[in-house]
Amino acid sequence: ETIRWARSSDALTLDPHSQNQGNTHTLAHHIYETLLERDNDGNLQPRLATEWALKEGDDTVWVFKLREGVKFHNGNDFTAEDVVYSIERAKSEFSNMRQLHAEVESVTAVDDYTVEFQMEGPSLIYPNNLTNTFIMDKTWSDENDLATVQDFASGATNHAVLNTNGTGPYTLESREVDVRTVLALNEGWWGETPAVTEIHYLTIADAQTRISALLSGEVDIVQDVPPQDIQRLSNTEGFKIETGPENRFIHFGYKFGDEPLASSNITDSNPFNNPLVREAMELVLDRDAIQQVVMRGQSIPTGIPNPPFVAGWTEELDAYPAPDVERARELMAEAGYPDGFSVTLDTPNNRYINDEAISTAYVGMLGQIGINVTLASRPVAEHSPLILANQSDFYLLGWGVPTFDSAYVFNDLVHTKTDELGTYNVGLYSNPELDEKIVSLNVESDQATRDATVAEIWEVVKADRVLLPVHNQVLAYAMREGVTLPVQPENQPHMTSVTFD
Amino acid sequence: MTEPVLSIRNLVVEFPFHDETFRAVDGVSIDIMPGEVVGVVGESGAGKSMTGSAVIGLIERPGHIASGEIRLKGERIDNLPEADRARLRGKRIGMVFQDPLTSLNPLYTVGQQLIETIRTHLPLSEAQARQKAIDLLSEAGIPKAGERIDSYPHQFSGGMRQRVVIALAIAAEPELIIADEPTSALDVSVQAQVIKVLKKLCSNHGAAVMLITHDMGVIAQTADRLVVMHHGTVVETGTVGDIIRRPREPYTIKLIDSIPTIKRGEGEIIAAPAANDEGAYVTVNQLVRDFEIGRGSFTKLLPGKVEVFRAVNEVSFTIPRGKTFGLVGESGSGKSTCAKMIVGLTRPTSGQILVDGHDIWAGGAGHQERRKRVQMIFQDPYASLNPRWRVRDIIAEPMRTLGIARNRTEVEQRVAELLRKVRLDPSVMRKFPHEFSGGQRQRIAIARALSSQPAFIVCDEPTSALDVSVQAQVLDLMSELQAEYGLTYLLISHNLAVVRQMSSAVGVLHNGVLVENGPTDAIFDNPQADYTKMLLDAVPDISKVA
Amino acid sequence: MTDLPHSPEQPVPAAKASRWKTFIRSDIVWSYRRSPVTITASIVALLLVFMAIFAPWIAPYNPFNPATLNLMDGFTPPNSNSMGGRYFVLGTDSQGRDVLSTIMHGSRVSLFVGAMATLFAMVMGVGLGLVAGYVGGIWDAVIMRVCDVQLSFPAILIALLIFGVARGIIPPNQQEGAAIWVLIIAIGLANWAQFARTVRGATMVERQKDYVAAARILGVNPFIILLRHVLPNVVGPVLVIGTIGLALAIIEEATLSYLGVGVPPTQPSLGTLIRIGQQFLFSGEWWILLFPAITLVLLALSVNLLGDWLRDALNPKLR
Amino acid sequence: MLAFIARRLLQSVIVMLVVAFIAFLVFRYVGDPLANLLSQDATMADYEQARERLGLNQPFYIQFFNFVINALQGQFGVSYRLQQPVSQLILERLPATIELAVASSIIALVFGVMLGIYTALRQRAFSTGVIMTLSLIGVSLPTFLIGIGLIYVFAVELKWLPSFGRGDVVQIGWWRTGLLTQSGLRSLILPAITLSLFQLTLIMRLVRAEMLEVMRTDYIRFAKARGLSKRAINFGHALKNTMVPVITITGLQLGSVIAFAIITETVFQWPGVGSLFVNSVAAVDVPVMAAYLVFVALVFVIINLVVDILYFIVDPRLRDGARSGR
Ligand SMILES: Nc1ncnc2c1ncn2[C@@H]1O[C@H](COP(=O)(O)OP(=O)(O)OP(=O)(O)O)[C@@H](O)[C@H]1O
Ligand SMILES: Nc1ncnc2c1ncn2[C@@H]1O[C@H](COP(=O)(O)OP(=O)(O)OP(=O)(O)O)[C@@H](O)[C@H]1O
Ligand SMILES: [Mg+2]
Ligand SMILES: [Mg+2]
Ligand code: NI
Repeated sequence: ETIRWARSSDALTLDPHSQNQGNTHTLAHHIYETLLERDNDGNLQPRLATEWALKEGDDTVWVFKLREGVKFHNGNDFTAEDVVYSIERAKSEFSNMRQLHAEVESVTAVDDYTVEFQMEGPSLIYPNNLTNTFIMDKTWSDENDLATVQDFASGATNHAVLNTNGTGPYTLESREVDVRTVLALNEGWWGETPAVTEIHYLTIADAQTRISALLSGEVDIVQDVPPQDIQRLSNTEGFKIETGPENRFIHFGYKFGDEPLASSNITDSNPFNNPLVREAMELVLDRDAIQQVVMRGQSIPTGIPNPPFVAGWTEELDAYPAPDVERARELMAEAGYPDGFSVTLDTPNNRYINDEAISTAYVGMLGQIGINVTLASRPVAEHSPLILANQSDFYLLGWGVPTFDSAYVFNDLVHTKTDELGTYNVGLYSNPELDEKIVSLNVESDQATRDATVAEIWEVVKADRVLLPVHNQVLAYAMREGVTLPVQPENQPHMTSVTFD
Repeated sequence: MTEPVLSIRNLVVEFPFHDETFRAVDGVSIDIMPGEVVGVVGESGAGKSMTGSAVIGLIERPGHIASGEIRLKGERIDNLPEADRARLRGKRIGMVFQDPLTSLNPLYTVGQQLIETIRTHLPLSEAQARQKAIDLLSEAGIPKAGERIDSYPHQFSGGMRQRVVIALAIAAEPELIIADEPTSALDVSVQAQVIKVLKKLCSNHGAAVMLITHDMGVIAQTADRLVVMHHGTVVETGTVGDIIRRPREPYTIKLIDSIPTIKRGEGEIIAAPAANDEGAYVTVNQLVRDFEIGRGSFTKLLPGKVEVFRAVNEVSFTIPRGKTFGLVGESGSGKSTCAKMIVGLTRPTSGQILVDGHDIWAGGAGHQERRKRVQMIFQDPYASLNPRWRVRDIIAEPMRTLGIARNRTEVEQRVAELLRKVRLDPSVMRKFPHEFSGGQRQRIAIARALSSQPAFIVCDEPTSALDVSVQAQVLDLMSELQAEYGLTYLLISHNLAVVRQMSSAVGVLHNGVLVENGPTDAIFDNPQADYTKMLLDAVPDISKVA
Repeated sequence: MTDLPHSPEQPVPAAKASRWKTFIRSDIVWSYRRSPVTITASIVALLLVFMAIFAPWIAPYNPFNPATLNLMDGFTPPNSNSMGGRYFVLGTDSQGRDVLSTIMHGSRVSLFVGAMATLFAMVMGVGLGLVAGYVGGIWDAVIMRVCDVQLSFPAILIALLIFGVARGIIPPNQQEGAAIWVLIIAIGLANWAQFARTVRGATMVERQKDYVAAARILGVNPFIILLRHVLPNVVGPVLVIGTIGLALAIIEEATLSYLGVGVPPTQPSLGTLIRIGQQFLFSGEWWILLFPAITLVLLALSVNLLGDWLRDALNPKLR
Repeated sequence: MLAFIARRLLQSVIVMLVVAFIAFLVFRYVGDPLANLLSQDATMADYEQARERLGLNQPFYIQFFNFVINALQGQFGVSYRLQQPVSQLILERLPATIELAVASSIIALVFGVMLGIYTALRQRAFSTGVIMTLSLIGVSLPTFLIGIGLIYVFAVELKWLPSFGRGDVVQIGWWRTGLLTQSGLRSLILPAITLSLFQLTLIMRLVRAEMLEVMRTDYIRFAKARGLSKRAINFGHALKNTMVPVITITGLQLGSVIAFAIITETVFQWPGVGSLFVNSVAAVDVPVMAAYLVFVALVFVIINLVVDILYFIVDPRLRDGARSGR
């Protein structure tokens, strides 16, 4: 059956290694395949690889057994050399997937269906990084001169941007960028024949138009459903909603250090640097109210900047204090800011679900303890450079954890900002002790020790309130009655999982 | 007794205003016999045009005929439904409006407009209509009508256009033609031709004509009978000769009296020479002015050949102190351009203007001198007064700008004094220009000109926007002031009678060239240049009737 | 009475006491009193303006003071009590703000932005139009070409771009304070050309008039001539474009808000309210969109109607 | 005439350069394209490197120079967001926008002129008042609200018309048209109406004002005095004379219809250059934005040229005017 599937923006490119971006991967997953994939509960599952393990006696080598009898859309056989070629391509200069394979020293084909990855050191969590690295056909790629990944800056595009040759369940029929992509069933796919035999993948940027299209029966499945429409849609005859947690949390961050804030009326000290202030700020953050009103129930409030899917998450960490404005006021007074202070909160307005509304709500809450917040709301294209340049005193940010491992969070958000690490440590939090532990995670070879270190780091992060988490996002897909598409925690649904009643 | 073509009885036209009604025509009765030309005269606003509009049924909203009746060949037409009235227009009543420039639709050729009109009224084929159109045009005096018929109105001169308008009005051979100021937008020379055409056409077609004008000269030449209107009523009717020779009503007397004549008469006022005559006060030397044409301002930046039109060509003359120099010539001959150069509004291309020995375009001191000594009075008194300013500020501006008087009370005193000079009550200084009549406005303009205590005033058509009666007053005032202050005037006018009355010397401009220049009497009585002769011949003269 | 001819306008006695009477009897007032639509429009406009100006004093709540907001009041339907027990005539929005109060404060922001932007456009357009019309030549050519360029881009696009530039120039922590001014300048810059064109045309007509020549003969400074002589005579059409421009500016502000570059969401304008409200079109909370939208339409409509009337009233030919 | 066109073309080049410059200047400030280009886990070093590759760290004038040189060759680079040559993207999207713009211009023109004439001729009728007031409501509502409202009523509630997109398209050469299929035509209705509403109001009011003005001229009075029929006067004489200003404004408006389409296209997900632009703004896709602005300027320039030529056709005075200058 044909499925008409709409979401807010299109895949950026069809070159599978050019962009490390959710929408792009989602489409690619239907055409290309990866060695491993993640099921709807976030667990790793075999795909083109059937087995994977550390090499006996050498914990710096990962061995992958490949699926046999798989063919590319053009009829070529899938073998180990394709994997070697693809991983090397993903590691090459213009690839955006490079970072994920930084620790791979070399990839070798042991035989036609076995591949060995030589890592730079012990790398326990490396298989997590393979879920979005797609395997291309070496022969086809060479024929079409695809050795270099598409480099947007050079002004040249390559054959792979609009043409595909994967092993996936669907083949590309036609593509009108930003408008419509049509995929047809790959009859020779190795997996179980899916119910969906044709996909019309549509881009509808405007949320209201997207919902209208569903309501008027012009599409079957809509991704990126605004929370406020969920209730209504699920109550509307003929439509239903599938919801599920996403592997992404939303948090506020603030500036650490003694330097006075640029946007504050307090010019001799940095109030955020005072733990009491941070505590007070957490005490006025009414996560449940935000969940109920702003998110319409479509979020999972959390006390830790780490989604439940990720290793290292615990229930205690996830707990958060009940709001207590009185106590917060006392803390403010204790901290020396009985009258509060003023500051600017930078928020994106087109990146996360209700991002601006969450910020607006928190501005109101902070007002109750005298923190007078000016809200600066910007499109993400402006918000992003601002926080990357550490120019924000106080900001909202969301963070997905594609590797499902805590280290991913630590590396970018907690580690002291350097060229390689702490890229999004906008508050410039710096704790050398933690830094050491974070770095050790990447080379630790013993799982138990590693888990213990992760737990230790989380203790400190929570105690220091390095970040002020609000909630984990909840994904919602809307569809017409008679179709079911389960939620995928990385928001990369597979049409192969669609069932019809 | 034959039946009159048009018979108007007790016509009343009203304009309802917010809370009162205004009677533009108040009980007018006129009869016009077949083949007769009846002139309707009267001051501006007397209700002449309104009477004409009422006859043809085109009174503009909210005006309407309040009472009275209009009969065409005995048949009552004023109460016909609009559709029936529309059928009369063009077919039985033709109309000629004052302005030929605006009466023709600029987007259609003359032929199209003629053929359209002809075919609306007469059952002719396209080709027949075209032939008739050509005939009409030649009859109206358009040479080579067959060739010109496909021209657009803008390709015709003003006089030709007016003839086209007349041709259009008579296209369907109407029984009655209403001509509302058919010549007042035209030059004297053209005016004479148009009148001739109109008259000829009437006699050929036997139509009755109602000729509306304020120009007694035109009436004298054309009309059989005369109707004098004033304030919406008819004050006097009779044959032209009768009324001109023996006007009975005071208003008519005044009207006739105030017509200047180019013949030297008893009432001639030549300004008394000023105390001492030191020769030339103003010297204009080889004045030239070129205009670039055919290029937009943007493309001026580009190199390329510039087409030049020479509007003023080596004009030279002098004016002695305290005298008036008259400059005459047809429209477009360069009179105003000369004036503008003399007062410093337009820079001459070459040549020199000396006022009291200072070259006014030399910059520096000359410039300063000019600002003090030279002033100008403009044609349209309303346009020359800033409508948003009070009279006091208007008159005071030169004093303030030139630093003659600065303090408030002093300024006010002077303004009051000037207003008294021009015979206005000083209390009017708080009013705005629109609260005055045309004559009063021109007095204010004169007061403003005097305010900078000039010695030399350039008057560009100072009275042509005014009624004959007012014209006389303004001219009187100018003469008195000249006598009082020893002013020197440059008087520009196309009205030869005015020039004759006012100036001691005259220059005749033709196509930018000064074709003749000398004492007034010499030129008027004994013109040398052909152009001057033609100009003088063309002037209609009421004394011919008398 | 025969000594002087009578101009169409009968001289009016200059008695001071009658000035009010003169005004009342003037054409403008007369045409106003004759037009029920205009009377209604002006009453509506006045009410809205009054509401906007006095919003801080008459609005039931202060939606701009975050400290008084309770998120739990959110989504209260009109004419009912919230979960927190407070009563809201027109309901509350997603942040628990009273819709009536946000509308009042929002109109205040919208009117302020609209009025200031129009003023800005007016000053700039009139200034440049005067110069272009009076000086002519190369200045005229340049200014008019700039006008063409600007008219070729829709106001929204221009405002969008200017907004972007301002964002880049102003340091981030001052941006919010400046946002409203940036918006004003952006909309103003997007609309000046209309004024410039009109004024240029009118100036070219006025420039030819003899009263300007009279001033030039005196050697009055051209700047003074422009300011004191020409300007007062070209303001008529400017006022008309101004009223219509005001309505346009208000709508432009709304559209910019829709595109996400409007005023800060904590101090929403009518446009921002509509942008926020339209998210709830399908979710049943119609009042969040409807009331601000009605207000915007009423405001724009009444101002437009007034502008229309003014245009006709000032144009004697159309009477 | 030729000289005239040459002159206009020269002006146009200047206009285009200015636009390109402004466009370019503006882009330095609309945000950082890298925010969308690089993945979440890119390092600061990656950012530096990407900046260098994009040439974003070069001095402004060099960037502009390169831009102009490339633009002259029709090269606008590759879209950051969609990774395709911009010229190709724009060409692909152009037919959609043009069809939408033309359809709505036709609606605006036909109804605008008709209603304008009607309201001018029935100056005092009650229906005129209603039309005039209704037309004001048209401009008092922001376009996006009208669009959403139409979708809600006609697509969601009544299910008469599609809510988004272009429907089925047919490829004719490089032109992809929606005008030849039923679904394509049905899809066109709502966006075209939305887009035309503003222009319609404007044209209607303009025609009305011009008509009223023209109806008072002497030549109309004289035409009446000549006894011409009402129809000949209203449609032959009056309407033709209103055409010059109407053409000017309509021409300008046609340009802005294309540009205004950005909002309509966004609301209706119309796959034209407007929605391409809006999506590009959000993603700071500088090459697309620059190309779009230059494109709009080009459209404007062409329209202006056509308008000027139309003048010549409509108004005989101008035909000679160019020669005599007076
Ligand atoms: N449309 C109008 N509305 C109001 N009053 C008008 C209108 N047209 C003319 N009038 C008035 O009607 C009166 C008669 O006007 P009419 O045009 O008949 O004068 P006229 O004798 O033709 O004068 P002129 O010699 O200046 O043409 C004048 O007082 C004039 O002000
Ligand atoms: N600014 C200008 N640019 C181009 N040509 C001009 C300009 N001013 C005047 N002319 C031309 O110069 C010639 C002389 O004009 P001028 O105004 O001096 O005539 P005039 O004798 O005053 O005529 P009238 O009696 O109609 O006022 C005319 O052909 C006119 O078209
Ligand atoms: Mg008259
Ligand atoms: Mg002149
Ligand atoms: Ni009198």
